[in-house]
Amino acid sequence: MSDREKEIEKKEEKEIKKETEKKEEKEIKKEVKKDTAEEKKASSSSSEREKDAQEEEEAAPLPNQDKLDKLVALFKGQVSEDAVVDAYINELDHHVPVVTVHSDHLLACAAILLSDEQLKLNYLRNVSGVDYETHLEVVYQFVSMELKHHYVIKVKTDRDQPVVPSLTSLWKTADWNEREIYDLLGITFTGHPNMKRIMMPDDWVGHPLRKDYEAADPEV
Amino acid sequence: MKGIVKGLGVTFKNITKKKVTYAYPDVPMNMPDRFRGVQHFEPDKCIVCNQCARVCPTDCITLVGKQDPNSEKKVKIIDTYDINFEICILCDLCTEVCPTEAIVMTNNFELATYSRDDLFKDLHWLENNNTLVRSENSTNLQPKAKPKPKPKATKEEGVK
Amino acid sequence: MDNMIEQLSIGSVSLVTLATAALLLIVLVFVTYGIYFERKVIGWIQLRQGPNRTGPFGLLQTVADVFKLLIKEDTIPNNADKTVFKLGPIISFIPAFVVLAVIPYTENLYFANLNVGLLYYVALSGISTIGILMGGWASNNKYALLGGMRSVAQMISYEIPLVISMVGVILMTGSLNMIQIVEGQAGGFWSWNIFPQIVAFGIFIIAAVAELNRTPFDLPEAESELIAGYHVEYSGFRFAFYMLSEYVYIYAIAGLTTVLFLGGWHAPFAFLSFIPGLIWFIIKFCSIVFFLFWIRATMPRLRVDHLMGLGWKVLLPLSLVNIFVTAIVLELLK
Amino acid sequence: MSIRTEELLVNVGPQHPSTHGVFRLVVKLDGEVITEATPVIGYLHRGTEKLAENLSYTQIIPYTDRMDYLSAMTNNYVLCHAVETLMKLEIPEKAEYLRVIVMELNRVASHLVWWGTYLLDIGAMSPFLYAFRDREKIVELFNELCGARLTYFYMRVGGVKWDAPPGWIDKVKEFIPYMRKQIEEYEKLVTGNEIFLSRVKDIGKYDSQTAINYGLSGVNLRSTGIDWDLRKQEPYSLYEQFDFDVPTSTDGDCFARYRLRIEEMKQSLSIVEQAVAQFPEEGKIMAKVPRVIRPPAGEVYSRIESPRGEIGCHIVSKGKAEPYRLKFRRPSFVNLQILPELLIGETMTNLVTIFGGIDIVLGEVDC
Repeated sequence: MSDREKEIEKKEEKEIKKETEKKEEKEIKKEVKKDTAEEKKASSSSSEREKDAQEEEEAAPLPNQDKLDKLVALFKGQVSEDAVVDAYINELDHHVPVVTVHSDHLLACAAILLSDEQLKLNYLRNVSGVDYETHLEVVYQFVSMELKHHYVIKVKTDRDQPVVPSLTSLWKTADWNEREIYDLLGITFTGHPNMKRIMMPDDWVGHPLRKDYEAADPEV
Repeated sequence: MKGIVKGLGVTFKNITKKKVTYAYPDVPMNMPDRFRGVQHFEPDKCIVCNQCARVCPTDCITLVGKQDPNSEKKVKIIDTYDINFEICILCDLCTEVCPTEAIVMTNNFELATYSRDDLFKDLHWLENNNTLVRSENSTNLQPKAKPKPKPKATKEEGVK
Repeated sequence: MDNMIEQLSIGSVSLVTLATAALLLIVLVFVTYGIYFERKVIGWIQLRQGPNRTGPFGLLQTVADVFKLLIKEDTIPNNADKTVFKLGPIISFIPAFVVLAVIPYTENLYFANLNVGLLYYVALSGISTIGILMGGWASNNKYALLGGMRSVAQMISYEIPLVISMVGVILMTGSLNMIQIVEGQAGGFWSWNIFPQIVAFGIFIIAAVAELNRTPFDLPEAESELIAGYHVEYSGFRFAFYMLSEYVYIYAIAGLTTVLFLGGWHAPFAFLSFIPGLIWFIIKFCSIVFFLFWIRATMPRLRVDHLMGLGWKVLLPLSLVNIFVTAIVLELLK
Repeated sequence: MSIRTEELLVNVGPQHPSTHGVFRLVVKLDGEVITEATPVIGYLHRGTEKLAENLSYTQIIPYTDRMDYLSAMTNNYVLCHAVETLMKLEIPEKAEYLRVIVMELNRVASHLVWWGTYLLDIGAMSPFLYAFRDREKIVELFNELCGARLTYFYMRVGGVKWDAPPGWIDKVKEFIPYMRKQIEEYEKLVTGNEIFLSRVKDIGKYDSQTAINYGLSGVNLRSTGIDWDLRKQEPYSLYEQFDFDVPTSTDGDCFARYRLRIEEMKQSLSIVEQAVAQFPEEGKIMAKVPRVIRPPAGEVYSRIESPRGEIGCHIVSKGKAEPYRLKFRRPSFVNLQILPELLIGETMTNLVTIFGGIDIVLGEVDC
């Protein structure tokens, strides 16, 4: 009995210590990877995922890379050279092309997304704001219902004076989503018709989803 | 008119159908075995590992251990164990992580009370709440039966 | 003057008073068990038991409910028009009772044998609307106001087809006297007014349900839109008055339908006439009441504009046509 | 002579029988006609997204139960699916079958609640109780499976918590024909009713362009003729294996949405039927998952089709046990935005019809 308890106690200590924990986890991860790989090989079905995984290993050009390049070229060509801040493929999320746009050019870029024949991203499925402590970011998820492809556009903004142009004029979806981000993260969307708090009371102090937010009453 | 008459037919037919209401407070409800009710706690089995308190999504469990007077080694036994049922969401995670099955689920669910203070359940209350324990755990409920924790319970099966 | 006083001897006055008290009691018992019956029927339709906790089979449920209402605190909203607020329930309650006087139960059992019985009924029942509007207005609540307005619009619109649909019956009998109307329907169910006047009967039932503010015409108190409509601010015994008058009207309308269209106390077949007339009356009466509860359990609610359209554009022309046809047919058959 | 008239400002909610929770709608009425409508939400805001930043992934799952409390299974799934995508986990087949079965049953249960409450809004009382009688059967099935009737907490990252108890699959098999019969009865009771039709036909109409622009999803989108169901468009779990239709309509009114939900119930039943028929008796219900779930650093947006539309989960992970940022795309929240536009010029009565037709759950709107 006591031995077992000791074991468990030790385990607890281990867990608290980060380094050991990491090691342990890495081991498990390796195990998992091996297992899944084996299982995959064993199973006759050659899913797309497997293909993707193989391609990654071979360092071949990522799927959707061409889409990403086209989009970046489009932005650079039609809007401005410095419209695109960053562009990459998010391998973890079904290789979705991600383009970080400069907030000054967001509206122009968004208009292209909506109107371009090759893109036709008419459906804004989600808008989320993220606080990265160094900066704030707004992530737009677009999908085209006709062409059935998915793009992600990001905008970075300053943490002290966060301002991003509003997309309400193009997609009405953005309306409440932007209000929610304003409410919880404090990003002001210029051009929004009704930039008011939506979740919290109007007289609330602070923006709760900021990482440095401290509740007025920690008990609540 | 046809639709209205059809609808009247449906409702008329239902007059004689068997009623589906429960006679609940008069006839107790029998919940299935897996039902997540109020926990039962067995102090003897507890090894004060604190896992239940840490895994709780709402932080409703508080426990304090003390040095076992009968043992010279550094063995802790439970001193106080409280669950605040004001915020407990009966999610089953505490019983899932418990390596010794000291805390297990029962089928009792009647927590309604007149005062919020009554929702703060302590060790003795939880110990006495020993009826209708989930059958996979109740085998260990026999008095003095030694707890048989699965040897690897803490390693990988944390999340079953 | 002296003559009259002589006629109103102490004995006859007390007899009338007693009879009135008895009627009131009967109506109250009906209301109590009407509500109970409604809850039971709707419960059964909805696969529930209905009230079954207070008293045997829940028989005392309504009694307990009414008692609770009577001992509740009497609240009047701060900004309400207090006089009108208090007057509302009374004004809607009194006519509901008064109209009962002219309904004959059998050839001998009635309270007033008025020559203009039908007219009396129609004239008085219209007053209740004012009570509802007063309640809705005086509550100083927006929902109550909307409910009161809807109620007035609805009641006025449906009063007209209701009355005009009765005219067919009056034409057939040639009298406004209720007893004579029933006498005119003697001799088997085929001579009841429901068959020659089937159109009028349909209009009458629809308009009556609308007059009663019951589903599918319960717009004045549509709980999913207006919470409780005109009586949203009422509680305690004032609310009980509104509630009572609503159920007393069910009693009145069911009685009226029986008298006008279903041959009153007459048996449907001659060989069944050994059963007393009162029983026949009660059977017919109860089936009407059941029908009202049944449609309540089935129907969704109408929309205000549809309701108005139905009243003015469908029921009114139809009932007018019905009068013409009845008149022509009667003239031809003469 | 002119009569002085005034617009009536009415607060519909936060406590109102037809707002289905704590939702407030400030409407300006001209008589009974709405001239302006402003929705006010946030009364049920619990800060799930903030709480999640300090919780491990397993601990967040019970919180998702409480978002869309009428279909907790899909909420469970969207979070698990997001984490599984990040970790590239392969889920055992049996677990996926169980997930599909419970998600589709939950869709039926959720639509039943909608059907009952919608008819209650419109003024019919009995359908509400009939719907709850049949929903009860599903809830009982869930209770037996995972020990709760509303907040299931059934799925875990990598699989499901419980295997089907003995006899459970047979009970589901029995349930399907029963439910089909019940749906027929529902249609008899309501769908043909002329009063009901006059209440819902041509009410709350909008076209597909508006729907897309507002980002509507689920039935609200499909009622305008757009064939967009994530189960077909971006298949997840095992949906590719099943044969089912996505009902659409081009009417775009409340009646179209009513019909589609009824049709969806039938389709869901057929999916459950197929899943139960193919259900593997043997197999694991849990993938190999490390004790502490630490997805790699990265970002993922996973989305699935909940009864109300596209529910999404955007996770920003920094490789820790807790998410750095967790955002839920709640279909009710997005769908509700169109409400003020639909209400202008409608009457108080239509307010209830239109609002109910959107089918929102306040727990999800406020999150």
